[in-house]
Amino acid sequence: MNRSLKEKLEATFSDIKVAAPEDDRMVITTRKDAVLSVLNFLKTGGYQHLGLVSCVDWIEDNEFELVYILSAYLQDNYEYSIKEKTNIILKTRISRENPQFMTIIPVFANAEPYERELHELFGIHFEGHPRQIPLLLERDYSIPPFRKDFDTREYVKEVFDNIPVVEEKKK
Amino acid sequence: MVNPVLLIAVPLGLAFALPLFGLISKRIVKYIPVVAFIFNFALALRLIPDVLKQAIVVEIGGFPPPFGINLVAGPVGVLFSALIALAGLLVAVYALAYITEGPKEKYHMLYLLLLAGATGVVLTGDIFNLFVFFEILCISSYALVAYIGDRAGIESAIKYLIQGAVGSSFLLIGIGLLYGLFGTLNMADLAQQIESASSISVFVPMVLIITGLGVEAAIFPLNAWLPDAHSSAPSSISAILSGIAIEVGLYAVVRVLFTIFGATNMFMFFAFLGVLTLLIGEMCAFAQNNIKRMLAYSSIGQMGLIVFAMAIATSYALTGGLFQLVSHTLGKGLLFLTAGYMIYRSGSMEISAFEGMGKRMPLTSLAFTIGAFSLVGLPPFVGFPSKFLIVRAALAKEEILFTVLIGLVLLGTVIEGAYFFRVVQVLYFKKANGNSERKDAPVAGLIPMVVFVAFILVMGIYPQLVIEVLNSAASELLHRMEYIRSVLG
Amino acid sequence: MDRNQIIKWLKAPAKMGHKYSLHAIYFCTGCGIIEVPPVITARWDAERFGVIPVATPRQANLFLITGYVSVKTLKAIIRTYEQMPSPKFTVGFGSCPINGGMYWDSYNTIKRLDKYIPIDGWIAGCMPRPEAIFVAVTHLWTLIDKDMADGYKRYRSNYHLYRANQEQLFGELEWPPLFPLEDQVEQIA
Amino acid sequence: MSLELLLIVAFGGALLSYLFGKICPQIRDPFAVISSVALAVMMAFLYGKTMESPFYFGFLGLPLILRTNMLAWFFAMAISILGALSVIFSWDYVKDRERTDFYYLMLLLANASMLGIVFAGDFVSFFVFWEIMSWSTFLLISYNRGRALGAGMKYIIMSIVGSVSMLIGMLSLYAIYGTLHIATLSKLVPSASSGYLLFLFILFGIAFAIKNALMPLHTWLPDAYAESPTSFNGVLSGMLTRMGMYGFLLIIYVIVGAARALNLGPGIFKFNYILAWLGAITIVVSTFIALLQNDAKQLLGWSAIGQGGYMILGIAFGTSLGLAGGIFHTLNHAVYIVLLFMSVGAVQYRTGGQRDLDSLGGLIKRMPVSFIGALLGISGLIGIPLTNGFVSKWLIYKTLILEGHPFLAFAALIGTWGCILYCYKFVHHIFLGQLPEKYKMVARAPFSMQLPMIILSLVILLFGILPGIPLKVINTIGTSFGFQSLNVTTWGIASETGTLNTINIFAAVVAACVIVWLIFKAGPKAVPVAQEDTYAAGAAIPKDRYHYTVDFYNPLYRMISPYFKDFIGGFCIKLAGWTQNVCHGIRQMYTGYIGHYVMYIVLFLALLIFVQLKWSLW
Amino acid sequence: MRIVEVILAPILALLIGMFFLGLARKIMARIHWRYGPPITQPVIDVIRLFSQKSVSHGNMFTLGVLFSLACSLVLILFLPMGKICPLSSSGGMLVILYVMLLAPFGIALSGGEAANPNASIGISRKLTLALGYEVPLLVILLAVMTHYKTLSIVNIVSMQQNTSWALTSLPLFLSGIAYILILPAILGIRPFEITQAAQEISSGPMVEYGGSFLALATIQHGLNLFIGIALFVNLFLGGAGNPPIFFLKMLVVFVLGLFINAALPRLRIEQAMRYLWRWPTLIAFIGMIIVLIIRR
Repeated sequence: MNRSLKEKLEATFSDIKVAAPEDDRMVITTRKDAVLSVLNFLKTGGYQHLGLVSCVDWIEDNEFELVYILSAYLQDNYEYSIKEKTNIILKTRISRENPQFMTIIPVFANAEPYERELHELFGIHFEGHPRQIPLLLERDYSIPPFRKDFDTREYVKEVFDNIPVVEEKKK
Repeated sequence: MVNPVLLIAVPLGLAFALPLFGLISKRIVKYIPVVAFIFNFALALRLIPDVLKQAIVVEIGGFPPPFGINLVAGPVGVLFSALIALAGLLVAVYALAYITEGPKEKYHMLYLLLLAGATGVVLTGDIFNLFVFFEILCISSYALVAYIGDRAGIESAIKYLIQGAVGSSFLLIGIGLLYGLFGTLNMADLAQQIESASSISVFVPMVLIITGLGVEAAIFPLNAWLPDAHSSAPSSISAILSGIAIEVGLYAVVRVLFTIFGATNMFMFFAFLGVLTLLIGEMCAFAQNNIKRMLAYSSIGQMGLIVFAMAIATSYALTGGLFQLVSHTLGKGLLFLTAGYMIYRSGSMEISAFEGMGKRMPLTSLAFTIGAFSLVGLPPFVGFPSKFLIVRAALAKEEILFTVLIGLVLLGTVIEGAYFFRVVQVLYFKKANGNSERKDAPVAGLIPMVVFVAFILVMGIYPQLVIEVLNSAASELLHRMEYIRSVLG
Repeated sequence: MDRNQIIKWLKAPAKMGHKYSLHAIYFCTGCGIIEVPPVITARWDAERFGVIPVATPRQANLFLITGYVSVKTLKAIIRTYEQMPSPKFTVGFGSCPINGGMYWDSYNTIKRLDKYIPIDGWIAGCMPRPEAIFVAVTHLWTLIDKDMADGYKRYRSNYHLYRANQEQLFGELEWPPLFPLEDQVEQIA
Repeated sequence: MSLELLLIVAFGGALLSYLFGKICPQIRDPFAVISSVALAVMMAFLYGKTMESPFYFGFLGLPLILRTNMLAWFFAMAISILGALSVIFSWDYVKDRERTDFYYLMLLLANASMLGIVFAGDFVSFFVFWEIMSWSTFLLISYNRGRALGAGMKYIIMSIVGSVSMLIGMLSLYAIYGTLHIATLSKLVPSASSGYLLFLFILFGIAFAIKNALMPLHTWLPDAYAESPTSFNGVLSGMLTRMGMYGFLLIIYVIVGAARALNLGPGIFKFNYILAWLGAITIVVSTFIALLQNDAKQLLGWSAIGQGGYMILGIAFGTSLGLAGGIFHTLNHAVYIVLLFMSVGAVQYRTGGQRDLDSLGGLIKRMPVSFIGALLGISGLIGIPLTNGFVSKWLIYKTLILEGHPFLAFAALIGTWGCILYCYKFVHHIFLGQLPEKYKMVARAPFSMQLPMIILSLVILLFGILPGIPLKVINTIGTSFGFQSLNVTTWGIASETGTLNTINIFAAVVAACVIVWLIFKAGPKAVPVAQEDTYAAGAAIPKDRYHYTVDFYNPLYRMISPYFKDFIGGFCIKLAGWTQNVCHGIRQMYTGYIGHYVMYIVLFLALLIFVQLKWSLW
Repeated sequence: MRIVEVILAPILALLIGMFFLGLARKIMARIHWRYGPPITQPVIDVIRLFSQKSVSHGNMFTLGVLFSLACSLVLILFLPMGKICPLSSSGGMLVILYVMLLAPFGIALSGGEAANPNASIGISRKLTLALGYEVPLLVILLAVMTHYKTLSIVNIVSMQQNTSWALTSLPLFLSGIAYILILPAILGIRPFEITQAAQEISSGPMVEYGGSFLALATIQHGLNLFIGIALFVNLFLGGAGNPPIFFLKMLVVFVLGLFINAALPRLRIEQAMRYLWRWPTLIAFIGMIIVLIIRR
């Protein structure tokens, strides 16, 4: 496991927990406002590639958990890169009532569609995001569909089943 | 039969009488040159018909020709004096409204002296007398160039003075050598005895005289004073300098070459020199963006063309050369007069400052355009028949060399067309920034322009009007023997 | 297959023409499109029956809606259907267009396709095999023969209903209605 | 109906319209139109007359003579008709622009001077009218300020070079033969030595090649066509550029006589070979450069250069068929290039001066008449069988093939195919495809613009289907040059080596169209649909971004653009820059320091004396 | 007799064209190791298309298709088919050359009106390809015309009757080879199918052609096949005394050509242009030079 990166992280950042559930994955949990600095640190440390930005809806703790998955492109010529691949999973918690978070486009430009999707499906607003417009869905939803409290069956009954079948007029 | 001497005497007399008139009342002073040249022009026109038949020889002080000073009023002389009178008159009328500040009597006196000297050079039959009148002409033009008291004016006047002085000294030395050799100063007598002397002893005075006169006639290496002098003189004076002074210098060179020395073998050299002057003049004009310097260089170019025409030395060529000289006087005079008011209106001599002048001063711009088109040699204007005659003469020689030379000459015309059309485009096709309301030149300025344009158009469309005077003038220059016989009898 | 009977050709050329020259538009709507390439290539060769894929709706008269239809794809399907020249037939592939299939409770897929565009034939199965497609084609022949494949006529006569359903689903539509809506009400097919 | 009266009406009309413009502007336009139409009608009465009369004696002992024969009448007729149509066209085009009096004066002056050139009986009046035409065109090209000044300057310098070389040629004729009267010259000149004839052809050739935009001397044309006002373009491109052709005809066929003129010079470098190969190169190179342009008028300019090559090919071989082809092509080209410029003008008038091909589109829906004009114009330009372009090209190809010059014929045919590509690009970018948002409410072209277009379109079809009408006139021109006449029938030319029969083609095409229309009518009626309802794989049409125009023939561009840049244009600009530097260099000689000036004088003196002493040259 | 010929020739050409289209699809299927549609499938398609109510984008859209089909019909009147040659004496090869360009030009105009970039890209490819194959084609035709010193195609055919076929005669052998190399490009089949590439630009200019327009376009494509091959047979294979032998020769040429080209993938337009302007043009120029040498 990347011993040196773990110590380095704990040394530089105060409120940070670094765990390694499996040999090729390292889970880092930080506070909301430390995310950008950690991402910058990791990026300069060789983890150039932002794999995915996703979100977990902890409805009981009334929180969203944003998950950033990073991996290293170039194996050999970086300080913390090791022979076997390590994916980093950075987690942070934000409140569920008014889901606000700052965008990470200045650090990883390719986060733009991911954040747009999160905005559409979870209703998280990212300040500084250039285009928070609908990406996948056609209709607008009262509760963003991916949230746990969104009842799909109810929605289907209310939207699709109300549309009448086109009866053929009997000649 | 009125005596040609009056042509010189009247302006000379009035020039010296001018301060007296000045005492009586300041205002009438500026009308005196106008009166003088009306008289001169009328007299010259009167003389032309009977001069065509037989040249009038006038003895001054009763001494017969080889001894006393005499005037020879042949077709050439009368033609030139008519031209001088016409240009002088028009520029004098122009000066009524143009010359407002500065010592006006001095201006008018020097103006009269200058033109009297010019007429004298043209009419005299005696080389020393030629030198005297030549000096009058030069000195009064030095003074007039410095008329505007600014730094550029004085500096270029001094340059002109130094070069003129060098030239005149060579001229004097040449005349002295000739006098030492032949003991006579009369042109006809000199022409008679010239064959008897050895070639080198005649060659040195000839070269000295030609260089001396050449300085004034703006031939290539000698004309370095011209651009500064013409551009810093007041426009009316630069019109006279370009229109009359250079032509008279050129007349003197031609007279000396053709009648006195009859140096036919020098013509090839002068042909090359003419083409060289033309090309250099046109190229320098192309590289200018100050309007008056451009016109000055273009005068050098035109002089080169006339020298080339004279150097072909056939009757067509000389007629063409003289016609080109007349058309240059008219064209260049008109251009300088119009440029004067345009500079006055736009405040600077840069061509870029003339943008949209076609809207602000329509008549003046139209006159400028006609003058430009005439100098380039476009058909309905006087430049076309003169260039037509020169090209015909060059090609009539049927030598490869002359075809090549006329090719170069016409290359010069292309460059000339380029820079004149560039100015016409600036006048008409550029938007006028700043005040663009219509305010044309004053009436006194417009009259000479209209008369020039009239002459250009009339002579352009109907050249027969002037052609027989030119033919007889050409034949007088060509046939030395008649000249000698007519003077010495 | 009565393709070679000349009398039939002379009696009803249009019907016979439609039967034996079904140009299917090559428009992949859902997961079913993976079945179409084997159908048109060497092993099952749909060209034997005159069925070839064509690039644009203008040139087609058969529209295969293969697999589930998401809300966004429905817009493209409606526009393509309306761009096809008038005697046109649609065949729904698999169970999803019939009643939503395994996405019966998904918020983003259409449950019954024939609420929005008329369907002439259905092929059941969660991705029917190529033989099923040929069964559908032959079934379509019989429908054409009996003039029952009149999806385009139904669309023409009940256009205001279809249009209403579409607007109910999408809100305001970008393209103008295909047929003028006002004289629809008393229009008999 | 003497010629002097004609010229007085022409020049008088110009000056009077200028004065009327000053006094009361509203009667200037009708007056201009009436005077030019009257001129055209008077010209028609001159058919068949050949007369000659001196009209002015005052010029340096040389009588200025006006004469007319079939060739002069043919060109004069074309000039006056196209001039009248252009004046009608510019009625609306120039209505609300500034300085319209100046515009009308120069337009009518250009027309009048062209008539003067054609009727000139001797070289002095030919040269005088040629110069007036040059500087009136110069003033008109630089009419709309800005970039037009550069174009005007380029034009005037090249035309001065041309007229200067013509002046030398003309005066060498005068020096040797003592007269400039064309009729007597045509008797004397053929007997001249071939060296002198070559010298003459070079000089006159330069002047006429510049005006006719043959390849190495063509650089002025694209900018002049692009920058001059479009209504003047009709006159400029129609007949003004073809004065070069008239000049070539005059020199080769009238003055020197075809037999003597065309096989001048040794073996392969015969004059007609050089002329033909220049024409062929002009066609190919300018056609491919026209492909690369995306400014409508530049494109038409380059195509005009190309078509000039066809005319030269026609007259280069001195056979009666080739001559007929060359002259007929001159007329045809004039007709359809004027039509094309008028359609561009109409589009510019309605879209506020837009001539960039990439930002137009779909105007067929708003301006159908201009589209029909453009369509017939390009079909004439390509030479589609039922148009006049086809007949003249057929004649030219027939001469080339039967004279045994397959490579020249190949170059000409390639020119036609390149012409199809850029003609289609021209029509597609302006009229077909998606109509942009901002031109949705564009109105039709005004009637004064549509009338000339309709007339010219009918002329294209008429001469295409019944070529006999113009060919009969051209045949008389051919016989006047001493060729045996072709048996011209109303529908084409019948000869054993291949007859052209346009009536059969016309009948066949009409029959085929009727049959196909009937088949089409059998099927159900097609439903008209808006431009938004087109295939976009089910997606909505993006506004204003669904019209493919930029880099239209991209693969072709990549293959030909390195070879078909305008090298000669680049060379001319370098030459201008070089002369500028040389001039500045020479001006440095006048250093402004008096010591140098005096040194010059003394050096001059010393040099003279030294040379005399050393070699005693003088 | 001429009237019969004028009516008979287009009908024959139409039938042969349709037969060629059906044959092409059948052979292509057989090469793909599948049964393929019946030979009469194109006729069925045409009947079906005529019964569909299509869409028109404006007058030029309609007229363009009609004009191009009419020009193809007119062109057939100029081509001798065995003894039948209705309009032999009104213009000869040059008219054929020029009318040959009318069909693509008509389709281009109507495609342009369809306001669809796919159509415009298709047309720009079609015209570039036309320029591509015209370069060698023109050299070949000029070589034939200069060799036989005549403009009319009927003379060329009759000259070949008494002497040997042009293909086998020494000077024109290379020109014949060059013609064969560019034949697929003229016909617009397999390797040069760039203009109607269904996958890339959804069948190019025909993207908006509905019912009867598509029918006319298919007929025009059939006629195009007929014209391309008939020209080759007339110029190089001596163009037979009576029609049946003429059609036999055409069949042989078509089938052989089809076998070669069915195996080739579709070329990109740059590759097609580079190919067309390199080998066939070289061979054609050499052929021309040989003709000139022999002619001197």
